[in-house]
Amino acid sequence: MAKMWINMGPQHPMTHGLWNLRVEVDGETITDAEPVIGYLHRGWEKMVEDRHYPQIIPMADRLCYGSSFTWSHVYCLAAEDLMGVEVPERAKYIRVMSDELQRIGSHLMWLAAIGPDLGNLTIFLYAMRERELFMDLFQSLCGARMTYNFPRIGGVRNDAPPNWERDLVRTLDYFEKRMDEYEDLVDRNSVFRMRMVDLAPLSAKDAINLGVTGPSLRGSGVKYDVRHNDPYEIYDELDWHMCVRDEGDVYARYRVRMDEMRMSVQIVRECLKKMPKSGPIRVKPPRTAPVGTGMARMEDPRGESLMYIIGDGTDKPFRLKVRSPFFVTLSASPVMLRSYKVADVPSIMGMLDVCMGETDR
Amino acid sequence: MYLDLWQLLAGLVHWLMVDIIGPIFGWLSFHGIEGWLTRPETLYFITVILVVLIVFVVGMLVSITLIWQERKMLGRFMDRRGTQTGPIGLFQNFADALKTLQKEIIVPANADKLIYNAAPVIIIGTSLFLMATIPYSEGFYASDSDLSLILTFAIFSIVPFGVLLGGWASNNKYTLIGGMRAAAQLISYEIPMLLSVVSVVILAGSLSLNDIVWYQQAHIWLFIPLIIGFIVFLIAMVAEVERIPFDLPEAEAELVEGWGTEYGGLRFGLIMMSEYARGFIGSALATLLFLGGWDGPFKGIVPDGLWFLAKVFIVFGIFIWMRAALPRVRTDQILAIGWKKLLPLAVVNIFIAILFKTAGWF
Amino acid sequence: MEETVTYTIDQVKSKIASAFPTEVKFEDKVRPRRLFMSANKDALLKLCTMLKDELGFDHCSCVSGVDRCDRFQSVYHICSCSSNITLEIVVDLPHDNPEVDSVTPLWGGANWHEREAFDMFGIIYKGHPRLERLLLPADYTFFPMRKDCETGRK
Amino acid sequence: MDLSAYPHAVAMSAKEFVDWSTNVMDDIARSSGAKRTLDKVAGPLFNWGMRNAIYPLHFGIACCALEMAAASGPRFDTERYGMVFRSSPRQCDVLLVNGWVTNKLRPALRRLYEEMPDPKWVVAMGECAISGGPWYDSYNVVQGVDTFIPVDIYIPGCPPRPEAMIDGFLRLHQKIKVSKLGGFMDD
Repeated sequence: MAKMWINMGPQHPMTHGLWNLRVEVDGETITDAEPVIGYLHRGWEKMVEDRHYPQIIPMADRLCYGSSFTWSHVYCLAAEDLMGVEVPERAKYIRVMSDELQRIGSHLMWLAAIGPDLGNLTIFLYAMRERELFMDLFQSLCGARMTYNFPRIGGVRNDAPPNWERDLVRTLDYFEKRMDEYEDLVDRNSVFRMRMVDLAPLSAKDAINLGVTGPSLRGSGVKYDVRHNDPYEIYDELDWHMCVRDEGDVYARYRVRMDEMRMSVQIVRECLKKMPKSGPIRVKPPRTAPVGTGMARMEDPRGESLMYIIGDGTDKPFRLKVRSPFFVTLSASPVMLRSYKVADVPSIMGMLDVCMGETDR
Repeated sequence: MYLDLWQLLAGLVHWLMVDIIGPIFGWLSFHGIEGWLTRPETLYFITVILVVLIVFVVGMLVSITLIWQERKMLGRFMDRRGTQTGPIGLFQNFADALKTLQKEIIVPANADKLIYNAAPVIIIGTSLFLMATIPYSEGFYASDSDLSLILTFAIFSIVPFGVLLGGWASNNKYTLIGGMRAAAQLISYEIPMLLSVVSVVILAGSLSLNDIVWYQQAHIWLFIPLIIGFIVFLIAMVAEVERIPFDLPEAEAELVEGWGTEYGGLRFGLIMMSEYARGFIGSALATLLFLGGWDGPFKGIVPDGLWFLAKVFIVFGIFIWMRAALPRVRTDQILAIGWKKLLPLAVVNIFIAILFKTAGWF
Repeated sequence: MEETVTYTIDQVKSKIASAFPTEVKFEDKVRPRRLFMSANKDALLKLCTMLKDELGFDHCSCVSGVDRCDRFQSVYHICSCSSNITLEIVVDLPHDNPEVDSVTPLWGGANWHEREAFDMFGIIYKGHPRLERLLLPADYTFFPMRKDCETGRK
Repeated sequence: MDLSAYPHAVAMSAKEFVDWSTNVMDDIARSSGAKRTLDKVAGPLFNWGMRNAIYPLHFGIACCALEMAAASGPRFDTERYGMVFRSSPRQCDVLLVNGWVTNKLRPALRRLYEEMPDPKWVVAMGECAISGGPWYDSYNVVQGVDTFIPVDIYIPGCPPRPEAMIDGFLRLHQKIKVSKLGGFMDD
């Protein structure tokens, strides 16, 4: 067959969102690739210039619906940096715990998505089953399944409901057992390993130069985690370690995410132990922001997220720039895709954890 | 205990024609018609039509039940309930069929219309044709040729041709790649499959499916001596009927719906149907060749056909289990498995069969 | 990985100040692990080359465009994985001719950020491998993030 | 001789003959009441089949796509209602618009709708698809999917829960039932 360009998307089972991957194939081998994005672009950054500071929190939730908490969190961090607000201790713990729960939920969504990518629907359903448990936890904490509107500038909206911690511990216990089940299903399955090992390796140098962050970067052996390198909230007081693999291939990225889920469980357990039992959960932020800039970085489930706010003394931000991790990771995807097979496209792209809402903004 | 379909229907037709309808025409003084109706050729013709009809209906019912089995079993493997339409979800397939009947028929504007329309006919026709060669029990079959095994596999391997034609004629890049994959995969898995069947033929000494089952009834179920061949046959059969982990031609993740992307409505429904019909034929062949066909304990009480169907459902259950547990392999890997693993194993299996035959153990 | 040299904020600051005495101005805002500065647009590429090659700033986190009404700004957030420092470099660009050197040859991660800034503000990054519309349809004629671009239902 | 009474006596092309015979058969079926009877008997059956085998398009746009995925998960399991997500629009009945539609997406979505065979339905899931939702002042978001394709069912919520989505589909069942689709008296 001659070379031809194939449009994978906007409607394609591989996309997990809405984008278009143009691949040039020679028979079954990919010779070039070009992601086309912007199908979800709604002008988020322009719209928030017309919103008051607290009104942006629910908008930030809808940046990435897979991990909405982390996005409203990073927005609150940036706004607090701009306004100079100090968050109470208990609120920090609640935020970190929610962050980690959201990370598990998001990674479960990713795990669910790679199942059909690799051709197995069972993982999808197993991961969705456990994701519901974490959604239930969020539901009792925030009242919503996906878009929480929970953090506030200067704290969180409400305290944990009674018995929430008990439910949390139960869920985590149950979930750890289920993690073993996933590893039985995937890691000990030679066909899965056949599809993932030695696929699309990315060297540490390339990965960091291309701006790849998060689990995909740590899968390439770079020890870089914003929670560790630039700790926010209370991460420097907690006892945890980064999950790094050296291989750099798809399997390493998979392993890093699976390890991160276990690590998140450990962090949540530790938070539960160290959390002050009572105390204020919110301070009142000023209505208007001072003239100046605020910036916050944090470790989103997909990588490093960054928000950069410019305040002009009014109650609306002058400019709010979002650095979305998958946006940059996606720009690196042609490097990973070249010289592999068409059948590898879903596994390589799915392993990067696609979220288009934050990418297109 | 078995039902001799041919004898039963021949008797029925004879009674109906010679004793009831014929005399009625005779009483009406249409003696020509009576004479024509009671001729043995007419009786045989009607019998053949009835037999084919019954075998076809039974085959389709079994295929539909396989779809239901897949949906329910897959649901259970995946920790959910599966379809619920009708009692325990049995009517879901009928709903699907009735729906596809009502859908608009779309032929893509740039498709090669003749071939686009002909490809499903080839696929569905050959899949249904296969039902004629499968014996359900000693007397329940549509045809019992001496060469039924060869006939079966010959028809079985026409489908990739139709898939390739359909994929090409749809004028879509996904279907083209899917069709190419189908051709490459099915051709390369034909060889290990046929080689593993050759070992059965060597031991049984016949090319008739009925004879092979009789041989197994008399001696031993062939999967015991030829376990390697059985495994090779099962794996190759999974590839032949395009099921996960070898469903590359319709790999949903990268090629939207594979070679059938452009087929909608009734054609889509019939293609789905024919896939499960092929699944049924595949499991039936595994049953007949290796698992003793309709052989089973309690021969006096349980009808033969039930043993056969039970084994078919068990073999298909293995296919479903594979689907629930395994992901899809890649194009290069599937060819590597076929040529580098299955082919040598199949050859080894033939040597084992020859060894057994010359040693005279079976 | 090869041996990693770590720098403190003061070391980074003094090195930059000695190499670029006039082009780079530091701001007096103090945050842990952060360094704020503004640079002349002509010195940007040299500054970035030095940052990458000598000081080990290997990760370009973000490139943002800002419309300050009278001028454009291109804001770079550059991190060092080994020293754990985040730099914020603000580059002022004239409103009528917003052109600046691209840092994509240095950090591949800046590629789409610069394309997005071009898409939204019309800032031209010289030396960018492919400066085209990224998020918006290719036939749009306006730059929506500019402050003078009225959009939406007000 | 009035040939119109004996149309078969006139030389006809094959197509004309087929048309003519179809019309004659249709007239006979209609005047004898056979068609009405068939409608009474088979219509509900076909309608039942249509209702219980709705295949939505596997097309995730935004937030609601995750709830769509959750609805097909073990807890909600839309396959109980015969809903199977298919990836090819040729094999689908329902276009589930689960998110905001941007100007860049609009032609693609319109084309997906055109590619689906009749009878087809459109379900707008979530505020964004219904009216633009939180992006009401965006320069790039189409304010409601019903501005360019006909929508049958609206499922409000931001995002709607999976129960709400299933409820929407059950309402679609009702809509199909009331529409008497599947009968032969379609004219």
